[in-house]
Amino acid sequence: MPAGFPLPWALVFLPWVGALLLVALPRERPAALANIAVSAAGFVLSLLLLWHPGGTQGWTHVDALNLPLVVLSFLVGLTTAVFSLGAIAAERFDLLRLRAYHVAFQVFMGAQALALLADNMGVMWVAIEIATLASVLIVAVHGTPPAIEAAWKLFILCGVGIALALFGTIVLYLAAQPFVGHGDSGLSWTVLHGLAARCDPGVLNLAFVFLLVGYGTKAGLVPLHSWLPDAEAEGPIAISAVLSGLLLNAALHAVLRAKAIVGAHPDAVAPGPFLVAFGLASLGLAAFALWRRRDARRFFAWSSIEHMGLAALAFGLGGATANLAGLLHMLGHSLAKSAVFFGVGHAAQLKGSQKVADIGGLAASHPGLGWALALGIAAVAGLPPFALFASEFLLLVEAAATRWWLILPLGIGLLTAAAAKIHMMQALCLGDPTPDSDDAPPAWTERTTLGPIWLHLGLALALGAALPAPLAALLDAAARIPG
Amino acid sequence: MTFGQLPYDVAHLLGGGMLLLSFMLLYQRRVGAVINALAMQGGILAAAAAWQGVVQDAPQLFLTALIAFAAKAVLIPLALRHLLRRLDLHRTVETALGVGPSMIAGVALVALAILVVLPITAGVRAIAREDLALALSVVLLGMLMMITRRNAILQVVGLMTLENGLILAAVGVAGMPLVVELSTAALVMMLLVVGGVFVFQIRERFDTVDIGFLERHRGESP
Amino acid sequence: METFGAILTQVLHLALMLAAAPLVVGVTRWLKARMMGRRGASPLQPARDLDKLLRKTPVLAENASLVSEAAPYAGFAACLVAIALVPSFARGMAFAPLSDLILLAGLLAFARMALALAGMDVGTAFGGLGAAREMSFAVFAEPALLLCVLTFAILAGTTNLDLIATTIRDGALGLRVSLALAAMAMLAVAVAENARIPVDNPATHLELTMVHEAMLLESSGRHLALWEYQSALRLTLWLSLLVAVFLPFGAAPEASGPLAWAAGLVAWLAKMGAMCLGLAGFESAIAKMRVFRVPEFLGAALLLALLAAALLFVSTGLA
Amino acid sequence: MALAPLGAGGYTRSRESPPPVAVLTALALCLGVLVLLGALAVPLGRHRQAGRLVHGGCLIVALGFVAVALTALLAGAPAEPLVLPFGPPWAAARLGLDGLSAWFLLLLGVTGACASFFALGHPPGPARTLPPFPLFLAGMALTLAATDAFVLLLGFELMSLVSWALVAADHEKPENRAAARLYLIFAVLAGGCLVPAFGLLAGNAGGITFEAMRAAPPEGWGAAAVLALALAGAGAKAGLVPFHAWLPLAHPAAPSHVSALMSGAMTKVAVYVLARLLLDLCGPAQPSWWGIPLLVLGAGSALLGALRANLEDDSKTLLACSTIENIGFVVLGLGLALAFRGADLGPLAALAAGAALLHALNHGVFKTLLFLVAGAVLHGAGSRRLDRLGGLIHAMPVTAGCALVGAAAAASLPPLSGFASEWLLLQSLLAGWRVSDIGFQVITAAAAAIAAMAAALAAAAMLRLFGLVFLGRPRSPRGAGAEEVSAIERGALLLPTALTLLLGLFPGVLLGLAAPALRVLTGRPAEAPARGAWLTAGEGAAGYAPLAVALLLAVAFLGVALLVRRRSPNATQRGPVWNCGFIDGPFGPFGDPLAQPSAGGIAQPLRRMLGENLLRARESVEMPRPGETRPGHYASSFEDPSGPLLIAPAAALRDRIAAQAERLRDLTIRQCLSLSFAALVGLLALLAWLEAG
Repeated sequence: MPAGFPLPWALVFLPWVGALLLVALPRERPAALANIAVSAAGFVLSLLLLWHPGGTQGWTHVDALNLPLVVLSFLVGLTTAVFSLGAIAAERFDLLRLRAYHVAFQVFMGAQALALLADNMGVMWVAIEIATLASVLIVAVHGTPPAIEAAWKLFILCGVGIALALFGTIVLYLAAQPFVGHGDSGLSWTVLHGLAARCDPGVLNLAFVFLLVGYGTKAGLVPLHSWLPDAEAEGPIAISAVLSGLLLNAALHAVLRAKAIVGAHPDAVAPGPFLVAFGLASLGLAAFALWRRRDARRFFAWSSIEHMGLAALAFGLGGATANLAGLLHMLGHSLAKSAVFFGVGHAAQLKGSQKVADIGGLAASHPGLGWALALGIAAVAGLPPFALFASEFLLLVEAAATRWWLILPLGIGLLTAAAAKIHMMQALCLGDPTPDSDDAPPAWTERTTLGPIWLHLGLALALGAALPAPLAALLDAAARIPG
Repeated sequence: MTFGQLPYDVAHLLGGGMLLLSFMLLYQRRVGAVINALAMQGGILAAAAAWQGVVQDAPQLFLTALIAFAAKAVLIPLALRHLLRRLDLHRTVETALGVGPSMIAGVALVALAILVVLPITAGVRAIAREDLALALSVVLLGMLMMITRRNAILQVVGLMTLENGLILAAVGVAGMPLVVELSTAALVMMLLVVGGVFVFQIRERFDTVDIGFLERHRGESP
Repeated sequence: METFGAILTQVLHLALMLAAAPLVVGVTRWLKARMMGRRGASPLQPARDLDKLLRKTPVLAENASLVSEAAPYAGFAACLVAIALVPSFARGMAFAPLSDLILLAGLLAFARMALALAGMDVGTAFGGLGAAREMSFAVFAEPALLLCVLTFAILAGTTNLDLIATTIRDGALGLRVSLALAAMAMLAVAVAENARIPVDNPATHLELTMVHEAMLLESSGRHLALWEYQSALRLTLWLSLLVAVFLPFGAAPEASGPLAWAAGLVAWLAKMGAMCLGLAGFESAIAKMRVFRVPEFLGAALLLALLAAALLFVSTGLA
Repeated sequence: MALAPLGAGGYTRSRESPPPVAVLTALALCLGVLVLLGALAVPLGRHRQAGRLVHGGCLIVALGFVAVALTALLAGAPAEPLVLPFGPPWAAARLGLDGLSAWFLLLLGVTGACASFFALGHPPGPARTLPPFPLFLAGMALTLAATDAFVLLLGFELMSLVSWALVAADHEKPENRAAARLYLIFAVLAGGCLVPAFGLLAGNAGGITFEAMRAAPPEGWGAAAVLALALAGAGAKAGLVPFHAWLPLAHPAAPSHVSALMSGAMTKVAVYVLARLLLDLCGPAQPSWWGIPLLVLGAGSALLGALRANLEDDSKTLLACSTIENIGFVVLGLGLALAFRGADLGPLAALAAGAALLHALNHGVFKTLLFLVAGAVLHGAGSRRLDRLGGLIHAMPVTAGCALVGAAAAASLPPLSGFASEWLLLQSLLAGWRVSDIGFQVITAAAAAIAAMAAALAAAAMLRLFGLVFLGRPRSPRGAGAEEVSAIERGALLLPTALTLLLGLFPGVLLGLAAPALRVLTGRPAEAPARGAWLTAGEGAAGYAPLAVALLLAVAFLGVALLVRRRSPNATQRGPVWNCGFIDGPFGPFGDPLAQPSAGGIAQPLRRMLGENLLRARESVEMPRPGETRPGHYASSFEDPSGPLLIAPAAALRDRIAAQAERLRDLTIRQCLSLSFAALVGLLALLAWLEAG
């Protein structure tokens, strides 16, 4: 790789070029395979980032914080592409929808990469907007009333949120304006981070509030979460994984960048407590809302809200330990949750319904899928040996060690949520199987489902229990960035 | 530049005008009049952008001004009128919160905006501080409009106002990079919202995407 | 010499107990008969019965298992070991270090379990009923007993029966309310453990009211003899336990000579006679109570014992 | 909390470990083998020989555990932990052993060996039960080998998760599903309480390693919070009242050899965590009132468990309830040890701690034996219900003999193992008055009474179990056709039987072995309460020599038998049962089963005397009128108080809150926007306020 090679931009544009290519492909299977190929190329390219020197390069910036997130995004993108090879077989898209689906998917991947890699807050904002528009398109692709309502909700709520985020970005520049000359550097995160200590605290506070509310909406933090369950439950089967696994991470990452800037100023209002409050609200609401779910995919969408809340809470606690917990939680949640969405999606296609009542006894009727799904749900519920156990352990220990009064709400929330997930796991996997639907997907789709699931679970296990030293050092470095 | 200088006074004047128009938007009882007010606000925004272009001699701001004028003062209002005629929507404003109360709420929001901006020290030049207060008020009023009005059109208008506030803030800050790009990107979203209203033929409210047969869904109504 | 004396006293004690057991039962019966105005059988009658039973051929039910045959011996052995530990006329017998009150309770529980197993072996209704009731009574008797032991442990600093008896005889403690309460509780436990009136009626012939006898309905010949003998042993054990703890006067001290032993023996016989008299009087004075009132009876004993211990906590101000 | 002290040297993943002690390497090897077995069992689960491979491997590894534990106990525990080449992202995982963990590892090894051995001869269950079994052993061993909070909880929760898979093994039965769900939820509750407990300790210590925590013991409210959390957490896994609701449901649901492991070893692992937290990590300086909660909960568990054991009709449920009772005894011992240590009565603390350790081991062994017996009976006679069994002593003599030994030990009869530890426990309870505090004295007196009552209840329960299952006549055709189990299973039953006898005869030796563990628990080099073959108490004033007692009993038995047979030589005759002349109708091969005492009938006295007050027991008899021909009906039932008092209210509260949460969900887009707007305005107002103030 030549020294000056703009690897980040390559990561952004590869999927977009791929999108153009996918427009041209009319037929289903070739398109799906091409989709896989593009995603695979993107993944390989993203692996090169591990050897990237890092640092700012034009509008982009690579550091320990966004690097694992980017690699994870492309990994999940690849597995999702593989899964959707089997999934779209049952979706029965017409040509137009098929193209829309693939194009939007790749556009989304590119925007996701840009949102994570952007150094310029303005560019990051544009990227997240593009990602939002793409996700709106994907969610709406079915064209059924529920899908359209979900997409519309996503569009309006996130649109307003993003507008607020833009205002925050502008105010952020306003804070830095006295110290930076004209030119793009005024919106560069690295520059702002460096300048923050000299900026005016009032402006920084204002900027943080708007960025928090704006990007927090995309991160699905209560009470800004309303769009999330419908969007993740009504979109195409394969997309839920991406929405909950990647989009949320990008948004939370943006919030973290903002927190890093504001936190760098001694006199500014401490950003931590805001995040803790949002995190507790998300955990509390989601933990109890989980008990009323009759729709499997909505259930896990709500659990995404809960996990985002936990991550936000961890980052709110601040300090390297808690940040590590938060980061670990983000990564582990992406892996485990997308694995579960693969499993649940496939089960929903097998049973022809995503109501919990219609899915049951998977362990008896489809042992492979059933036990894999059970394991995945256990991972999402924070049971060992997966990454979420490690992160929740670290979070709880840190909370008890530094802010003992958090133990009670945190413990109750975690316990309630975990109990709900255990209920769901047994409802879906154990007991007497429900009948499959007549137009169940062909048998080979089970392979395209189980492969990704096991891959994700294996990685989640490695992340939680056996992380190679260099990666651990990387996470360590990342944990020190948000402050 | 400080108080009592022409560039500042003009900019301030324009900002104030936009705020005033936001209040007018809240005050109107007929949809048609609301759309007119929106068009005027768009015009003023364009003017403000242009003026800032002159002051900061930043040519790209003229581009922003041009786009703003074309889209917000001309295109979108026309589109909304057309929508109004074609879908023969209610011509009267339906409020979730009465006009009077919403005016009061608006005043409170402006007060809040000033309170928030007040502690900003003179380290930032006064112009920015004032403009920030104005822009923030416009943004908040726009959002207030979105949640206190029931007609889809009016909610779109609220969103537009919100976005106007954003652009006002953006152009107000001297030397803001990527102004054009950002404002355009924001505009694209607005256009898409309007487009969405067209496509889904949202007659009454955002929250009844009225494709005739759509029941209140929200997932798991048993 | 001393060890020899210890061993000798132990052997004598064992022989004495084996000989005395049938007599104690006989005497009690005779006294009861007298008090009720009957002539009553000779005190030796139980011994004669045992001998006769031994000579009879035992009959077992077809489906009786090894339990029915082994249990009598096991129960008897347990009672024998237990009674070997309770000092009678002399202190410091060979097994004195072993004579721990908790172990004593354990051995009695062992014998009780053997009896209950034998009762359930054939699977008859009465056997099961008797076994269930016997075990249920123990549930209330054992805590009361343990609390009495607690009282002694606080006073004497040990649960070793020999040491307790010595401490109390040396009168280092004087007369104590708590000892009196403990005595009451222990008497109640003794009554229950030996299936005497008012808990159970050893002379009943109505199966439905049986507890102890109900478990013996199926045994005959030498098995029955062993059961009868061991219940006699248990009665003797309890009486001499009460004597040893609460009326320890006159017993021969450790490492003393035959004369002291003789004196101790006389004293012991006198005290046992008194106990039999008391028992007979008690039994002929009151009537058997309903089975499900027994817990109240023993619960009262439990409370008395607890009270005794609590009084000690307060009085001796163990700080 | 500073990051660096987290784990071994924080992020500097110190790979340069000291030359690892052979013992720990062996332990790590055993763990590796178990994980490997678990992984292997997945692909070849359906293979015929898979069961042999997995269980054989587990047997060998369990024996390895025994060897490791004995080495650590005799040759002294390794000083340096073994640093593994992997671990959580913030530190490398470490394995270590000290006296306490070695003692419980010994227990785990023994029970694991017995259970695996039995499973070897048992007909193979469904394939899905194979992979979790080795992992279950591994999880427990990992918990014991942990030297920091993370590894401990990792093992702890792993143990729970895989054993959930075993409880849910035949999930076709709804009651099993419910049991599994409750089981896993309580496991999560345990974790959710233990993590903050460790967190509070770590807050003082600035690290999650045990040595750091030991160095900075908690004080005041923090310490009290740790006590409460530890009791709730470890208690929920050990089945301590009031967190016991899951235990009588979950233990019977699993395959018998797994139930044996769960009752024999897993609950003890929870007890180990409790002891580790309260007696070791919280430091020796805690006040003596710390013992009181443990005393109360322990006594409550002992009483409730023993009483329930007398009312259950299912053999395995009965055994599970008796497990609750014995856990209560162990916790009683630990509580007394805490109290005595707080009042620095060193020897008494050693006595109580010794009682706890010894009883943990003894119960582990004889409960394993009894569960295996239940499994053998289920295999041989086809049922677990007491009312379907009976008279098995004729068909299954070996099983019956082993069961008799186990039952006698569980009934704490001398000279068996149960009595030895019971003796120590009662002795330490009787010494409770030495703590000069009237409240504590009264509580110990009450606890002593309850302990004695529980022991008697246990005896009644064990008589009921053995009498109904093995004595009397068969109660069902299947039971009548019962036959003895395979040779391997018999061997697997004889192994723990022999151990029960040995442990009963040589408790002094064992206590000598447990000296390192006692040192950990009492915080000072403590002399074990034993002299040679004697158990001693009260400065040696009281003693118990099981060997001598056993000899006396044997001599007396033989002597009596000899003499009596000389006096009455005639051989026994067989005749029809007398039964006071009652003759039941000709009812198949084995008279009328209804003419025998039933499970409910045997339970009746205790149900009326205690059950009606403590367990809300009800019984109803409906007699046909004179002249009616229909049979009479007798029904009895009881309700564990933890259901209506603890679980039901929690569920109700949860549902009420969930119902409220729903109102936020069902919003129109405009209302959702209002939410966001409210959040924004609220934050801005907060900001203004903060900046103003």
